[in-house]
Amino acid sequence: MVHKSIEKALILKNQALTPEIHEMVLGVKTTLGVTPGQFINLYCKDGSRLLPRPISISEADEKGGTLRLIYKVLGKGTEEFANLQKYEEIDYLGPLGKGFTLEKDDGKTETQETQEILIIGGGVGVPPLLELSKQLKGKKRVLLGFEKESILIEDFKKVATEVAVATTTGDEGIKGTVMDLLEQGAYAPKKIYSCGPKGMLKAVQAWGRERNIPMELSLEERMACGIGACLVCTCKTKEGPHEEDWSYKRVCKDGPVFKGDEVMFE
Amino acid sequence: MVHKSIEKALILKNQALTPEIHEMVLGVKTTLGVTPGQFINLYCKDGSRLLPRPISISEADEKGGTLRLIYKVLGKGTEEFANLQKYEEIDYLGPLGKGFTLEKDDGKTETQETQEILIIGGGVGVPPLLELSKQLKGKKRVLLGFEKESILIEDFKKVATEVAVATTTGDEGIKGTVMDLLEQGAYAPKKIYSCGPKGMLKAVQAWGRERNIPMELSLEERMACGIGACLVCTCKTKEGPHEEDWSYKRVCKDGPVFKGDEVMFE
Amino acid sequence: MSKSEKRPNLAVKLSGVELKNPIMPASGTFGSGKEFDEYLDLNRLGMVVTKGVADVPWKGNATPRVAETYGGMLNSVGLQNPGIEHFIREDIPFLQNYNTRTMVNIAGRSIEEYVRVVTALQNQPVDLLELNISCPNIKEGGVAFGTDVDMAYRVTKKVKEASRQPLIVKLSPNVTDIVAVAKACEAAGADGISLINTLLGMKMDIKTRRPLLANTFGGLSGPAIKPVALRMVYQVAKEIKIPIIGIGGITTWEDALEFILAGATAVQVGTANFRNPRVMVEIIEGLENYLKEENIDGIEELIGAGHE
Amino acid sequence: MSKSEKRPNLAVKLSGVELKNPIMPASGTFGSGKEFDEYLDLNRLGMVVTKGVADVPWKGNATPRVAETYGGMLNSVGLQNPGIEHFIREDIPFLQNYNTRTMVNIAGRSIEEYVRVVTALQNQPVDLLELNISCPNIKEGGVAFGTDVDMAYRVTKKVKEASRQPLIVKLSPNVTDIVAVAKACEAAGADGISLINTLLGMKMDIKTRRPLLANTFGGLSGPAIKPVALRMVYQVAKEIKIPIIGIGGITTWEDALEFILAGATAVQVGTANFRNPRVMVEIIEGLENYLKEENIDGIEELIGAGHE
Ligand SMILES: Cc1cc2nc3c(=O)[nH]c(=O)nc-3n(C[C@H](O)[C@H](O)[C@H](O)COP(=O)(O)OP(=O)(O)OC[C@H]3O[C@@H](n4cnc5c(N)ncnc54)[C@H](O)[C@@H]3O)c2cc1C
Ligand SMILES: Cc1cc2nc3c(=O)[nH]c(=O)nc-3n(C[C@H](O)[C@H](O)[C@H](O)COP(=O)(O)OP(=O)(O)OC[C@H]3O[C@@H](n4cnc5c(N)ncnc54)[C@H](O)[C@@H]3O)c2cc1C
Ligand SMILES: Cc1cc2nc3c(=O)[nH]c(=O)nc-3n(C[C@H](O)[C@H](O)[C@H](O)COP(=O)(O)O)c2cc1C
Ligand SMILES: Cc1cc2nc3c(=O)[nH]c(=O)nc-3n(C[C@H](O)[C@H](O)[C@H](O)COP(=O)(O)O)c2cc1C
Ligand code: FES
Ligand code: FES
Repeated sequence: MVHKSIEKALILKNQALTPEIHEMVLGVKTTLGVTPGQFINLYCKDGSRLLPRPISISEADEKGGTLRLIYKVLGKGTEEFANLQKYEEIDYLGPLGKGFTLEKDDGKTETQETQEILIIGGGVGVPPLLELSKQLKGKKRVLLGFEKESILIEDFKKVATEVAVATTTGDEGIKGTVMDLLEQGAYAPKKIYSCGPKGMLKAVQAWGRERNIPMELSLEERMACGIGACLVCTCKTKEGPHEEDWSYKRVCKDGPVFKGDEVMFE
Repeated sequence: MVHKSIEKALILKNQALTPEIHEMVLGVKTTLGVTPGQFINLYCKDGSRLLPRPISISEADEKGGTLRLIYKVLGKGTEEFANLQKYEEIDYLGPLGKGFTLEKDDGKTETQETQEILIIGGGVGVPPLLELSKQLKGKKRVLLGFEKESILIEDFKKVATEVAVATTTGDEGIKGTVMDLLEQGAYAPKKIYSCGPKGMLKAVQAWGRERNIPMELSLEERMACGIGACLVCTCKTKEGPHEEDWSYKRVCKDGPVFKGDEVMFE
Repeated sequence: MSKSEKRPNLAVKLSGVELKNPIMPASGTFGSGKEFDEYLDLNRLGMVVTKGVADVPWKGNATPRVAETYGGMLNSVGLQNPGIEHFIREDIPFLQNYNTRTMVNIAGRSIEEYVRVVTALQNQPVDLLELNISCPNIKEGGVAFGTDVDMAYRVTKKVKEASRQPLIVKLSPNVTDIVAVAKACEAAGADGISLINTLLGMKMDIKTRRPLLANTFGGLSGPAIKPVALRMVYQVAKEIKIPIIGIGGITTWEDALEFILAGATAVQVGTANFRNPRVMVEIIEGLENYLKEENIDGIEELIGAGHE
Repeated sequence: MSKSEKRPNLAVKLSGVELKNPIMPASGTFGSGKEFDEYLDLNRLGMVVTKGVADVPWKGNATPRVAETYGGMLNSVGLQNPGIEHFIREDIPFLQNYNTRTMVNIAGRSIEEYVRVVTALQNQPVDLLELNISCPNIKEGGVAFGTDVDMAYRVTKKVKEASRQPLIVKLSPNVTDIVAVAKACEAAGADGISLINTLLGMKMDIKTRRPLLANTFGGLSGPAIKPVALRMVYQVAKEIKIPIIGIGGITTWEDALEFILAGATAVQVGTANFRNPRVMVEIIEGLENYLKEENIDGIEELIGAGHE
């Protein structure tokens, strides 16, 4: 049996999209088996930072053998990433986690050419929705929320039926959040896919639940191993009809993508 | 008052002289005030290694503004140094410590053109003796001992009257140690300068003491601050005529060069 | 390696159980092995040590449960586990597929809870038990068993009586006198001592100005704690006769060797698995090379060799 | 900075003594200040804390006295110092040249020795005393004062009686219950608590297969220990009323802020000085910027703000 291990990727691009958000393109051995919504563990070079950083795969180009990552410079680790130069190497592990469902259990595709699909993203939850949008079939309406500056809009426009933007500051699109977009549009989707901050996901969940729409939500939680072994990255999930029927699932292994009615937000 | 601080040096050269011994040339703002026998604190980039590495200044070129370092790859820190590339920057502090005496207390030069001077080095104790050999006046006879491969011989030949080599393996020069060279030659120096492993220094001290020759010995000890504050780098020194009259001095600040009769080896 | 060359002998005997080598995962960092199956051959390990299991399912603490620290990490998982029944049904059969020793780590809040778990394991194919007495929330006296000499004695004695397998007691480093606790466990019949569990620590989130972990405090692990762990192994090795499993920050074969020289018969690798899921195999290979290069027949010669 | 802009107020009051800012060196990492004079303006510091001084000269331990560890270091200096007479003759006059507060760290092996030192300092221009009760080799009972609640109480009480200056007691982290020790010192009249001294650790030299430090064990310091130090400050701050000086791994202004949020009135910087002799000035500037950006009038508002 061949065992998986940490791989070396070649940095083909590493540049700022906005002052805070950077794009990194990695040349990898293979992108086979990547599902939209999966992530990789990216390792810091500085030995004082032990834990891998989970970063979602924003695009996976099978032919080119590249992974595209979009990341926000938040702390020391992402700051280190932002300072890496083209053609430097970086260690990674993955793809990891359970991505979005593209096929039904019976092997048929989950969404059809004619279906209305709603894809809702916020902040650095936006990137993994790009590969998803590429691979899904159907009428894909994409609602994206940002603080001030948008990212990836042109990329989404290439693959989606409609792209609407909201920013908190009003600098781009409407002034407000994706929930405002949602309330203002007359959407009646057959399925919702969403990734973003907890508050947003919670609101999306409530909106979809009211309308009885199947949903897939991608969560984020602080991680250590990223492979399901340490149990630090759990989220509360429903296990039955009663309030007390819940358990902790692992965002890294059982997720990051969960069924919409499964996730329990505080 | 202008305060000293950590400076950035530009690596102008970094190459292996032997599989274990490397040479690094640093472009620095100024080499003013460097005395032969002084060292610099060289900082690791990896944050898991906190303490600076003390490395002796092997040559200081005032005009070129360069410091030449010769270092042995021993552990993780020096391994990191060996992997640095030309034109990368590295942090350093210094020059630090008390070097060899070139002038007497009355301001006259310590050694004269006609005097016999013996300079004895072993292993990575050899490098600081190069700048010393350049600056000293007199008939400079240099005895160098190595494990298997010599370093810097050609450099010493340019500035010394005589250079003799011993290696433990016999691969170069005589098979043996500098003590064998010392016993075989008919040396009657007016002063001895030495730097190398403790065992060697102890033997040199005994030889010189028997003959009542003034000596300066450069010691090595594990350090933390390198600037005299933490007291981890001490060596035993005589403080009076009696056995019990000793105290600990700081190798980094009171040394690394000590008067030969001061140092007490175990 | 040519066939004629002698393979260095990494085998050790731990509390009566033969291990092919002294390397095993630290409890709670390796799941029950399943999650690492993709990354390494479980048969290479000296033993598999499973995550802590209690008599009934525990839900653990709220998130965030992890914080990175300089050279280490804090966790406040709170011993989340699905309970012994589930463990026996799901995990033991999985481990039976491998030709490797198994040690089950036991969690509990009272002596009775511990005893229930080891009783349930009496007829199971498990080689060793590791009693975790460093859990900060337990019934008696409100202090962890592991931080009180008398309680450490009592719980060890009771659990030992109920165990069919040799019993290793895993101690907390958050004590004034680790030797006293270790001696109490030895006197109570422990077959070995695991040293150390995590150091109690915390981190502030300067953005929210509140503790970063939902649980305020967490257990510090990783290379940062290695010097403390090694010191405790060295101190305890001088004073007890039963074997010691060294734990704390082990990341390289050199780290493992330091613990063996200090007196550990075997070592566990925890946090390092999170950075490199294959690290244990690399440590085993590193030790093999070392023995070869130093011409040492067997690693058992080195156990405690660092004491004069 | 334009003149009209208000300078952020870093001043704190520590046991009755006004400090211009809460940043000071940790004892033993700064000599008596002289060695750092070339690297920074001593007047910038909240206070200078001198290396431990005993009643008579101590020679300290054999070398090697230092070992680097992952994210930290071990030292076994053994409180080498030239004695109180020499200190009063040489170091105090030097510090008199600066407009900065002074705290003298007191070393001793018995109550009498401690008392002799503070008595000698009674009429000296010294603002505060820091009593180091974490020395592992002392007369009574063979246990450090700092690891026993009753002894901590007794030594604090006696030394306090002899001190003219406010007395800060510096505690050892190598204990099961740091809160109990801190409370005992408070009850005995201490004016403040310093937390923490080093964790006891060790390192093996795999080349010689022996402990690397001549003294076998050493004190672990540096960023590696920060989570443990911070936890102790947080725990103790909840339970005592006298101020706390936070110590342990502080390297950046963010680290300093974490300790202040956890309840420290001031903080000491130790090991970080060895990597960057100007680090304390950088920390002070970092805190100033933070207050400005967050629009906070004075840093005193943040002391203990991390508790709910
Ligand atoms: C499944 C998953 C996918 C993600 N995908 C992306 C992405 O595509 N783009 C992106 O910008 N960010 C993404 N994140 C968040 C990203 O992992 C963190 O922003 C990053 O780890 C911060 O590292 P740092 O060293 O800069 O911050 P520091 O605060 O210095 O990190 C310290 C520790 O905290 C962890 N941490 C800090 N913030 C977060 C966070 N928000 N989420 C998880 N861990 C955190 C770090 O991993 C590290 O262990 C994702 C997170 C998860 C769990
Ligand atoms: C004044 C002085 C001048 C020196 N000049 C030279 C020189 O010109 N060329 C050269 O090759 N070496 C020199 N050395 C030795 C050099 O400092 C060490 O070899 C180096 O620090 C090893 O670092 P490392 O990270 O590779 O080893 P590691 O063993 O990984 O280092 C771990 C720690 O131990 C310390 N350490 C380990 N070995 C030594 C040692 N032999 N001496 C001092 N500290 C040690 C390191 O500084 C570090 O803090 C000098 C030492 C001193 C004290
Ligand atoms: C995420 C995590 C979970 C842990 N769970 C357990 C556990 O269930 N039982 C136990 O005895 N120790 C547990 N530990 C402690 C480890 O087994 C080990 O003692 C500690 O992490 C020190 O080793 P390390 O530095 O190699 O990680 C856990 C540690 C971590 C990091
Ligand atoms: C080399 C060295 C010497 C020390 N000497 C003393 C001392 O004399 N008195 C004392 O109370 N603490 C002493 N300490 C402990 C420090 O003051 C401080 O408590 C400890 O190092 C933790 O802080 P840090 O992690 O910032 O270094 C010493 C520490 C070091 C590293
Ligand atoms: S990060 Fe370890 S289980 Fe998810
Ligand atoms: S290394 Fe600190 S005094 Fe010499």
